Amino acid sequence: MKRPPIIPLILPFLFLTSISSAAKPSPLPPLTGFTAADMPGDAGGAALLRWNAVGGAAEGATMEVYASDTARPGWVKIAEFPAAERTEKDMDLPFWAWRPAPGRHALAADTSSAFGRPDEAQEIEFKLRLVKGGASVETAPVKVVIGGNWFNVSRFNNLVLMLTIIIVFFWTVSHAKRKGLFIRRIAGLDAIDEAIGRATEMGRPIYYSTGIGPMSLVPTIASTSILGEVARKVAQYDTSLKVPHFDPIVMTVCKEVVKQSYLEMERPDSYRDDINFFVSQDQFSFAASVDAMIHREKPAACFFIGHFMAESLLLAEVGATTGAIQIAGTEQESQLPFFFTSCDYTLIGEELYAAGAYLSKDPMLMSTLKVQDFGKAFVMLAVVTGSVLLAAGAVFGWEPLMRIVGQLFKAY
Amino acid sequence: MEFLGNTWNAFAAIFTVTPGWMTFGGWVAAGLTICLFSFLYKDNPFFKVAEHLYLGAGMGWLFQVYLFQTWKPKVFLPLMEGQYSVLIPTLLGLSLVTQFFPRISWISRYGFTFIMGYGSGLVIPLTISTDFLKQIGGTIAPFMVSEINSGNIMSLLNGTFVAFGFICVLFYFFFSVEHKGAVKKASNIGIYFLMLYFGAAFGNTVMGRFSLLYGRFDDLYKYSAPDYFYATHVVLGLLVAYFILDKLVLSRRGGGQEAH
Amino acid sequence: MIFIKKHIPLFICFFVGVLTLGSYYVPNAGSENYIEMMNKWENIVAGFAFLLGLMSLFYSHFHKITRRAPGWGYSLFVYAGFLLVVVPAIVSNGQPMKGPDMTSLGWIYRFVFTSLSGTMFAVLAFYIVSTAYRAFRIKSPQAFVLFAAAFMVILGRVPLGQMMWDGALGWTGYQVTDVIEWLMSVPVVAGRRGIMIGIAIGGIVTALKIIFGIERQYMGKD
Amino acid sequence: MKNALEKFLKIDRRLIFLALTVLLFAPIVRPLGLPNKNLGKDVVNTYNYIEALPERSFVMLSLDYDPATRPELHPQAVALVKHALRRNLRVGIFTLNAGATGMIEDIAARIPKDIAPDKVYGRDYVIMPFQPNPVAVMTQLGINLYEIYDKDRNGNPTKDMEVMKGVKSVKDMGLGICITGTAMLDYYVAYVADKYKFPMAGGVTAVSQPGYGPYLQTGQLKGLIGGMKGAADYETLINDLEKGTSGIDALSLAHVLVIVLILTSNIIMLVLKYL
Repeated sequence: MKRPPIIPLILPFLFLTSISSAAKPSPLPPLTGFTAADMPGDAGGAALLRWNAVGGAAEGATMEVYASDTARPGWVKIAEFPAAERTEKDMDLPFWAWRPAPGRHALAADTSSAFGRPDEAQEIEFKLRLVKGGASVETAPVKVVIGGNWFNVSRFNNLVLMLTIIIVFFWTVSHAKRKGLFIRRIAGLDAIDEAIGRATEMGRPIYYSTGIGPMSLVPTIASTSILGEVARKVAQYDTSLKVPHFDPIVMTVCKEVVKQSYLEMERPDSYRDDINFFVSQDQFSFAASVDAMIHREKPAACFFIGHFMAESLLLAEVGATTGAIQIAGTEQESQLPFFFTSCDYTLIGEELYAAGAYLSKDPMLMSTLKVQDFGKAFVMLAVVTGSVLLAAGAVFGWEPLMRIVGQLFKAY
Repeated sequence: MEFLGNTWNAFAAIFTVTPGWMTFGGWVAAGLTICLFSFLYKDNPFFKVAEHLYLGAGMGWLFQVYLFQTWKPKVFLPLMEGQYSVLIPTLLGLSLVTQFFPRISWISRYGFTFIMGYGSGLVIPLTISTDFLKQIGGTIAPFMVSEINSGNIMSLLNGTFVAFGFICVLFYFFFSVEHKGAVKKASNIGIYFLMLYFGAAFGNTVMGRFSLLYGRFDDLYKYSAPDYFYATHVVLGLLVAYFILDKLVLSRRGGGQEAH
Repeated sequence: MIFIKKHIPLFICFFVGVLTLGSYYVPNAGSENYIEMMNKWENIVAGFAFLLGLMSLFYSHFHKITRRAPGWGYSLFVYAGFLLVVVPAIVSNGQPMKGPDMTSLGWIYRFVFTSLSGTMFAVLAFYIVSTAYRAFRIKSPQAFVLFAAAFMVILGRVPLGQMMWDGALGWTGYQVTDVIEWLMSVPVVAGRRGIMIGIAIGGIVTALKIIFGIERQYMGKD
Repeated sequence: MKNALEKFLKIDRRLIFLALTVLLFAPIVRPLGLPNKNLGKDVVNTYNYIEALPERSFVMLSLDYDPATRPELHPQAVALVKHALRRNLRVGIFTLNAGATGMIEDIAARIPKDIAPDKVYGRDYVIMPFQPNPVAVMTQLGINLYEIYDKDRNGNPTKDMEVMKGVKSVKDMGLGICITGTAMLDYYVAYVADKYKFPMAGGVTAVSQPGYGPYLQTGQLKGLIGGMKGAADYETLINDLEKGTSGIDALSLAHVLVIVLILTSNIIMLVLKYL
């Protein structure tokens, strides 16, 4: 590392504007308005340096930044860049944390790789050096105490949004528990009724699979509520229902759900314990066995609702070839195309959760769905107003407006 | 002691990979691959054996990676060097295992809450910035055109299209209002955007799955070479023979059941 | 006892969660040191989470064998497969290569593990083709749009498809890749982003529930 | 006629399997040799980004794929390592997927053989051991990576290696690329790229490729290599054709088969419906 000659301190004061102190006369203009301060919103180890632009002299010139730890004297070059760059406008900070002045440059000078970043504050000296061809000018050194800060102001928009989500969340939870919340009926539920009706007419069984997810997954939970609804209809029309299972725990839960539905419909005599049965804990063996059953029994309707992975392909195909009405639903985006093309109705992602919440009225499912709706409403509003304001700002040349809107939706 | 050392060396010598082993490897690989593919004809014992081997071998591989690349350098060696602070996360980690013993399974909660609390704390602000703020910012960014020229007209048009589609899709997934009138129209448009997405995903999935199959076929082709003594051909032939025999035996017994 | 069994774990979750959450907004040295320590510790804790998967696999197959459940014989192969990897691994000290030579672990990886795990998912290619023929039904305008997008992508990704496009529609001046690029960067972005927002907020809500101890399923039953 | 068509529609699927086998195996035995044209925009962006990096910049390559996705992702990884080393960049290979260690070993064995024989381990590239907790590792990568990666995969201390000179966190690196068949790239975008303003690109399977559109549009990802087509494109760009290019060539017939099958069955359906 090249070390410039140590220059005696002329003005050992903080934040003092310095004058050019080049030893020999040079064609370069003096560097003015040089200040140093602690970099706000960081973990320490960086200072905010600002200086005045040098105008035309910046062309082809390089700016070098030197730092020295007052505890261990000796200058170290910590940054080097074309002199025209790093204007105050280029600083990547939002308007609520940074007000750029015209004709000024700024740099967040990071000294941590040169001097490390101790936990306590450190006193560092900085100086700038403008180099062009063989000539150079320097500022007088400026001392500053730098350290960590308690709040990263540029992440303020993120914080506000997070607090809003927390408030909305608790509000919806309490509302859902006290009064219940409104959720519209999902069109897919009508399709379910229709499918069960047809199965009754044809006198053939109905297959329902909750997928291969464990009980802890939301799609599995939603699927068991939908199974409850299906079982109620089945009990009412006295159709036969078959629920093959992948996970023994999910099976236990589903047995309870189906039994409850038969009781509610006052058909406990029609309930049989073998409606729910265990097939296999192996993805492909499960799919192959269920395929074989569907192929043999030619059910009138198949429901594949829950968490499905690669077996979606195998299941949906066989149902389609036997001519069953098929209703599917999963949160797995990669499986949705297969379901959509081979099933009569598909619940896409959140629709599945909504259907589960609509049927079960469970306050926790409801509140999650409500916070999601709140977020979507916020996004819609933000996109519409944001794009209108930006376009207006662009057309009428209101630069500050564009800056404000742009920075509001930026992450720092 | 010397005897033990010698025995170990003799044992380890069995595991030296010779050129003969490399040829045999071709047979093993071709055999396992074809056993798994035999599921396409129908479910059969060879498939089941290979599938269970896969489960075990996969766990075995993970186990040895964890053993040599995590537990040894991150737990065992620091403890040997006297860094006892490693004990805290180690005990928390081991507490997870108590889950399998119902009477003391509550101990595992200490480990789980330690992981879940940390993970949840990290993910919240990052999701807000990555999947929320930046997505809004990205959607409105194309509207920031200071001067209109042919280049940014396209980006403005596409940007409008993205924003419009985005909002329509959000309407489709909006459950707090009934889908009537304008909302219904918007959500009906939204579903077409979703279909374009799923269609593109379907097309790409076709390429992805075929690529995987290509990889296996490429290996099978390699093992069908004379250097490997036609491993692929022989294994395939044997399996076909099995299925023919199986069918003959079944039909003599009065017909079996085909999977489909 | 309920205090030790339930309240302290929930408090750990809340305490760690809030501190970690705060570390995103608080940049100072204390917060950075905290998150550094947590990163190191969590990395080690997660190293043991793997044992859960291992034990549950072993446990369920052990169960099958002892109960002589149908197909229990296959379960023996799970253990065989495990030993098939672990014994060579210990002999070769976890090194798949020793200089330019392959060790027995490397051999197992290349010929056993790679072929098994590669083939498990390659099988799906066959089902895609049969689904394409026997179940892909263009029965609604939506399904047609899905098909149109899929058609473009399937065709445009391979050289033969590009040649066919050039032959039939080359006069338009548009390459099939241009169409795919537009599809991927405009409608797909809109569709995917719409799904993404819901998932993102769902994730945030779940994380909040965990921190505040509302969601406790991962802790198991009382 | 109607009966025959219906029967044809319900043809045994094993015949279709056979058709695919033939159409995919034939080009492996005898390649079609069609040129791979029309390079993807996101692949070219990745290539250009690496081309624009100053010499000796540090590139973090997180290889997080296992043998299940090898045919798609391994050619991508090999092409990227080739490009980076030949451009005289420093390469750090990381992994957060335990299944990937064997694939990395394969690359490590190939570097002195045919990828870049003049490059020296420890000076030009380094291979880090597997770490089990992705989010913890990613968070630490932005602060001080030596707290977790104090040793390389052979147990040698990393801090004094020449390849790691001046690299303390992702802020000192030129680019990060994550190649994965799982959601690891999503984690990298949120936990590293956005949080620490670190330029990242990705290599993913074709299945997950469309899902990254939003991140590409916002610039959260600088580039993306998707599936075998992406690998073939990259091989074309660095002018070193390998498995990706021969693979995409071999897929040609099978892709056309899928389209023909969908169209045939739907035309039969239409005929059955209206005749």
